Amino acid sequence: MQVKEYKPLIVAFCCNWCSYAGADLAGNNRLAYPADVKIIRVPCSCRVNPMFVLRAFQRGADGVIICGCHPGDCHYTSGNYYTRRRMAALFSMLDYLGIEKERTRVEWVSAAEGAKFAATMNDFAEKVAALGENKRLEDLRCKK
Amino acid sequence: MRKCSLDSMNSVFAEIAKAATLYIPADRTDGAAVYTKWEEGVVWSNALNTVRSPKDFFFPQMENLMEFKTQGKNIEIIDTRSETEDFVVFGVRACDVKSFEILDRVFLSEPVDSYYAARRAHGVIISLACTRPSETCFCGTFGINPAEPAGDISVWKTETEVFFRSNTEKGAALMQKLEALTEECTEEAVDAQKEKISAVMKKLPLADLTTEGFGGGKTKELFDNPAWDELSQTCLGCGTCTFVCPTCQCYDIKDFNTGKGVIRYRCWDSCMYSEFTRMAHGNNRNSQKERFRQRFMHKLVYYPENNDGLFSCVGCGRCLAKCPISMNIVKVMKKIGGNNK
Amino acid sequence: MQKITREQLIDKAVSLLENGTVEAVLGWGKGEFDYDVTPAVFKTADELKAGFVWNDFCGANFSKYLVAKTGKIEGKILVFLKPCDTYSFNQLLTEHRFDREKVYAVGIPCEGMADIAKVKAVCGEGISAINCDGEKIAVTTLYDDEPVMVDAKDVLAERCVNCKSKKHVAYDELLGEEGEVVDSARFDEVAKIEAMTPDERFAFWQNELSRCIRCNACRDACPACTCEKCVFDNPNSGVENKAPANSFEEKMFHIIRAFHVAGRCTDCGECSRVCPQNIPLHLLNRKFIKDINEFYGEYQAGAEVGSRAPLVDYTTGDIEPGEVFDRRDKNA
Amino acid sequence: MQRVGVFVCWCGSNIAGTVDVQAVSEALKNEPGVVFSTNYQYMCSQAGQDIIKDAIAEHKLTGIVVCSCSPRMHEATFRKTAAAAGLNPYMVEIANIREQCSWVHKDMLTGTEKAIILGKAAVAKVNLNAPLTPGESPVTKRALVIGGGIAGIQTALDIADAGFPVDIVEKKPTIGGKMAQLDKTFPTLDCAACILTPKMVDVAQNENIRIFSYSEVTEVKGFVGNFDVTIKKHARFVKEDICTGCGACTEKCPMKKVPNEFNLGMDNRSAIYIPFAQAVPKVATIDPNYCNMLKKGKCGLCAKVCAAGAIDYTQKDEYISEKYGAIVVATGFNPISMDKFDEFAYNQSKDVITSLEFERLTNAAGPTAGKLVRPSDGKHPHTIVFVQCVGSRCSACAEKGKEYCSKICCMYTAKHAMLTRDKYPDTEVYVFYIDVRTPGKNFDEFYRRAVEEYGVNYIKGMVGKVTPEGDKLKVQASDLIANKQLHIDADLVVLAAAIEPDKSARPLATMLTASMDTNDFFTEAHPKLRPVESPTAGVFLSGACQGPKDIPETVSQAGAAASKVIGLLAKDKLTGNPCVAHSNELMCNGCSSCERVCPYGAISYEDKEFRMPDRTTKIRRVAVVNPAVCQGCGACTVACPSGAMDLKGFASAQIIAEVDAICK
Repeated sequence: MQVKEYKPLIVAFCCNWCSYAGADLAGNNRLAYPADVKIIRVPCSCRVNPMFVLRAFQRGADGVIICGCHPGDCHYTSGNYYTRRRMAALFSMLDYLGIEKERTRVEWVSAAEGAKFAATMNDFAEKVAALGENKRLEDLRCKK
Repeated sequence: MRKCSLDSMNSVFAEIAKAATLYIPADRTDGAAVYTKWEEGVVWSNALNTVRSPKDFFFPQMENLMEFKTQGKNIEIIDTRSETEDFVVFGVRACDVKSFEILDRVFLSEPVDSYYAARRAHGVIISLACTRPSETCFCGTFGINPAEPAGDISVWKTETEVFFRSNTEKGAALMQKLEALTEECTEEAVDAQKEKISAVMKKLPLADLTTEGFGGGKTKELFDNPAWDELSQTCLGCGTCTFVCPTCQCYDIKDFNTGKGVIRYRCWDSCMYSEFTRMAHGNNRNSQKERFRQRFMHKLVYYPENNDGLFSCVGCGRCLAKCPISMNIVKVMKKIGGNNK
Repeated sequence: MQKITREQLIDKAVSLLENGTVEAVLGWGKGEFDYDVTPAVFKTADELKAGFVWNDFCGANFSKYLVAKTGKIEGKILVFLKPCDTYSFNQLLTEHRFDREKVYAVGIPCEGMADIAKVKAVCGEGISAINCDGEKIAVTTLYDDEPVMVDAKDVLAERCVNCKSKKHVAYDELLGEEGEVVDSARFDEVAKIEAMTPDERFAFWQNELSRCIRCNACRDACPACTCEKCVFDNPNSGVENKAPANSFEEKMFHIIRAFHVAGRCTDCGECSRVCPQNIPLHLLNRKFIKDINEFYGEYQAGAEVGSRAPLVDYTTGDIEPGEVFDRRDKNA
Repeated sequence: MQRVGVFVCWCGSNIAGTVDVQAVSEALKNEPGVVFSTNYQYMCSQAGQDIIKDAIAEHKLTGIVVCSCSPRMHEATFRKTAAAAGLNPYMVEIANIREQCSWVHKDMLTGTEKAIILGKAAVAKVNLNAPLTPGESPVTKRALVIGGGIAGIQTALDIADAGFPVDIVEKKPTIGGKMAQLDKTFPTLDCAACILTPKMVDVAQNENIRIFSYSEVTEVKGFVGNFDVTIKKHARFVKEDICTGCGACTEKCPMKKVPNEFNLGMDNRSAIYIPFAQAVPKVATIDPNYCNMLKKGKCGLCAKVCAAGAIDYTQKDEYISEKYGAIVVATGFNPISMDKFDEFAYNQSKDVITSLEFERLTNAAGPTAGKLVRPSDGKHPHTIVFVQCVGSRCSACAEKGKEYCSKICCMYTAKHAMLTRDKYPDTEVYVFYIDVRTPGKNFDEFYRRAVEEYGVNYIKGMVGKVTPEGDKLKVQASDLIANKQLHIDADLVVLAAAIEPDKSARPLATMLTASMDTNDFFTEAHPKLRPVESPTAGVFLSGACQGPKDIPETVSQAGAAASKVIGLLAKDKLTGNPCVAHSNELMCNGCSSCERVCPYGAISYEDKEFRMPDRTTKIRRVAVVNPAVCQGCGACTVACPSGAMDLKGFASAQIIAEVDAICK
């Protein structure tokens, strides 16, 4: 059997106004982060439904990160505050079910924080890679 | 008829498990009995019956039918069936044994359901006579004798001994393997127990429940009975009754897109669900009353109409025990039909 | 073991029917066995006298029925509410799920309900009669000559063991004595699971949730789950299925189910009561309640009408999702 | 099924250097729905855009995916391109393969692989796109300004000058607000009345401005461009249009023992009154709490002396409904109550006063005609202690005061101290402060003058206790710099009380569905970029209702709010953002979860009749999103448990499709 190097698959939901712009800035400054990170643009982090997070894990993601404007800076004034509550509750529940807490993260990245974006993604990808493949919230049907 | 001591049953299980996968009722961590794959250490439950019925062995809740793979714009169809292995289900009560006959009439009549048929062909059923029926039992209503369970092999259990009688070729073949562990005895050995059970059967609270007023041809008479409103008024529309029922056989076929291909699978469906038999125009039974009525009309009228008068209920009592609101077929039968006179 | 009697409830219902206050009564209907109780609508005094029951097995929470039932009649419907039911009642009102004007709520005290499974664990199958008498329950079976005496306390339903309130938070009229909010130990079990290692927690829930047969009883009985169309029934939602296809779907169903009622769940315990597979579903809901209490301050859904559920609220200083675990590790 | 075209941009070597663009366009050819796929050097160039336009026409494309730079860069460009070719601009999706791929990955293989995946995600999304059209709504060309202080006045004047009708609603009988009560203004020391009252007159004379004084807003419905507002005009028992403001009634009125709120209760007025000489409108008002005629039916003197016959004891509150396109909130501030600050003996001694009371005491039109005397005995105070930050920056005692800095106190205290020393050089003046904050044009110079030229004693430290003893006020304080305790025998103590939003702001915010912070200051749509707009479209903020402000700052904000209003009213139609939430009423529970998280108040409910399967009808409460107000954040979509609420352009199904494509 061929041994394939394990590469984690990471889905990053980024809000259009801050974090997606932060990711663009990381690109402008050529700040590298693993290609395993794939970004999905949402208007605001509060658009991210827990169902999307679970869906990503089902389909084979090894980590899911949600990035939004810093609290207080939300383009829509309060969206990220809701994100913060929802995801705190959701992630705590996933942990309660024995799913590794390092697989999920919420990070606030502003449009000026290209470096933070890249650093966050490097760190997250590294932590997720250390855990190995997502086995606890996987759907084997999608892995064949 | 052959017998062995109750203590030697573990050896009997071990012997059966040598040639085929054996499932016996065993107590789960939550206290309920379930069919469990036998291996050393699995203890035969004393419970009257399992929470889920043994229909799962032949008609599982979920099964993949086939797969599609797309390559560019081409589609490849893959048959995912693997040869079914031989298996033995031990401890099936008379009511549940009867349920296989009801399922067979659906799945084995033309066009034969090959998935079901393969499992039936590979499965051996060892039934078990009841000793202590519950107040929720009403198998007698459907002419089932819990002291005379059918199946490939019938088993009776007493305080100290276990008796075996093979009924079919498959059963006889299996009994042959147990020759060394069992000894010959006469049929009379279990007579006393049978009598005792018949006496209990008469005392059961539902002993006088009859199927009078139901059966083929009763559709017009029963369909618009005003009692359906009252009976269904607090039904929650969950699928508990259908999923614990040994005779409910409805399923849905769905496609699951894995991203790499499509798995076509079937899974149980429940006529109590709002999405049941949903078609392009929507659902043809829109109210819970209609869905509720469908379930009981099917068991008590439509099925017998198409199957020589055979009712598709075996009186196992699972729905009586598990319905969240305690609404069930007994209440329906008592409210409408002959029992209400 | 109940302090209020069936006769008192019938008298109240009959008088309200007869003086025209209400048009129908939502109550517990007599079944085949003494423990067999079905929620039913009664319209006349005769129906009530013949079929109304009130005993230790009247666990069903009627609040949810008001969503459908209040739309069907012109006048008012009488509903009997145990203390825990009143929280669901308020929560549904907060969410505008029924018309308060169409309901006449009678609060009734509850001493805790019995769990027939626990009774059967003691007496076995074949119960022919159950008589509640003070702190004892006499169970007659087909197989024993003498009734088996069971301590009512020993067969108390799980949710009643951890009763959170004997106080009614909503009613038009109260029968019997008003109780107090109870300082229950209901979070102990959650804390016990939290204290496990992740591997143990995973194994625990894997085992519990693997039993799920997706009968939806937990959802359909839940007074917070009153969606016109549940996402799990909606083929367009992306999560719909009729069977728990595998361990992922088992988990997803229960996570989403609990998440959708998080902050709205009153912890009435119906989900666990109705689960045919004995999955301790309330431990998922309680986890959310415990977290919400710890993160955002004590909140009891349904305690008052119109309160803002914690997940549709925020403060600027809320805990960060990442800090949740730091805090937990610190406390451990 | 869509007919999707894929256009992969090289961006010169920016993309093509790390991504095999040919491989990407080839790979995406096989994706569902894709009927055309190509790549080109610069898609954003005219030639590149022509390729897209031609392909749309030739291949009858219904959707396009451009794999290029960030959508923040060229999404608008390609949307225009699509529109020019007759395709709905919202049928365009961008796969960001530059900033988020070629620029951050070095290896060609990795970059190409990722670019393909991002392209697949965009294709998956565009397959579910639907053409969107921005909604349009008309604009009522009239503005409402709530509050008639300097903020409201300036906003109204600026809007009116641009030619739009404006209504000012003021709850007091006159406009003018706090500024009318002030004596001099810092740092120039010109008199407040001299600069304010001409503006008040301008308001009164401006044909485009209507003043609803002695009135309140009681109901607000509608949305940006289309507000329906109900204004309650309190009965003043004087016919406004007839009263000449001659003042004869106020002189004859026998009930003269009414505390005069304009002078903060330091003197009395009559039951029928005109708040001050330059009031606008200058009409009398009968105070029903004190008027004997209204209370007991006996008197009627004012009616007898009124030559114009303006008195009408039977007048009732009047409700006026009006339509507005924009609403400006200018509800202003009040000093906080000193009741909780027992240590300063405010309630024990008449000679402990607030700074606003000090303003009245030094004002020529005030109760003492501008003579600075002690309220208790009318004597000249020789030692005055000013205490700053009373209730401001009170983070340790939040239940007593406010956590924030009230911003204006440092400057007006310097002004008071300076004026006192100027007029009464024999007076010893002490100012106790935590910090002196003077960030403003000529502010610090002003403060330095107070210290250096006028010899005001500034002492860093807090006053611990004020104890009335005889005719003196014993002030116990600490000097933090000298590190010693001070005991001063003062004649007058002046407290620079913190300011807070007017109490009417909170209920008003509810009516407007405008958000507020925990201090009840209105929140702005963006703290830096949209400081005069409320998050609720069509609602603007002017003055101290948004946060503590001095006059120059208030006036500039008022002008900014006015210009925003003018910009809005100048439009005939409002074009919305088409990516808005919408609710599927068949699935909606009417539970209000979405409404609670909506920052814009875009969601309302209506009772709708549904036909049930059994042919009966059922009335259900369902959510309705106002597309003109919704900004498309999506908070509601997650709050909605049934999934009835979805977001156009970022629909759940679209995001799920992207997730699936990425995780394939």
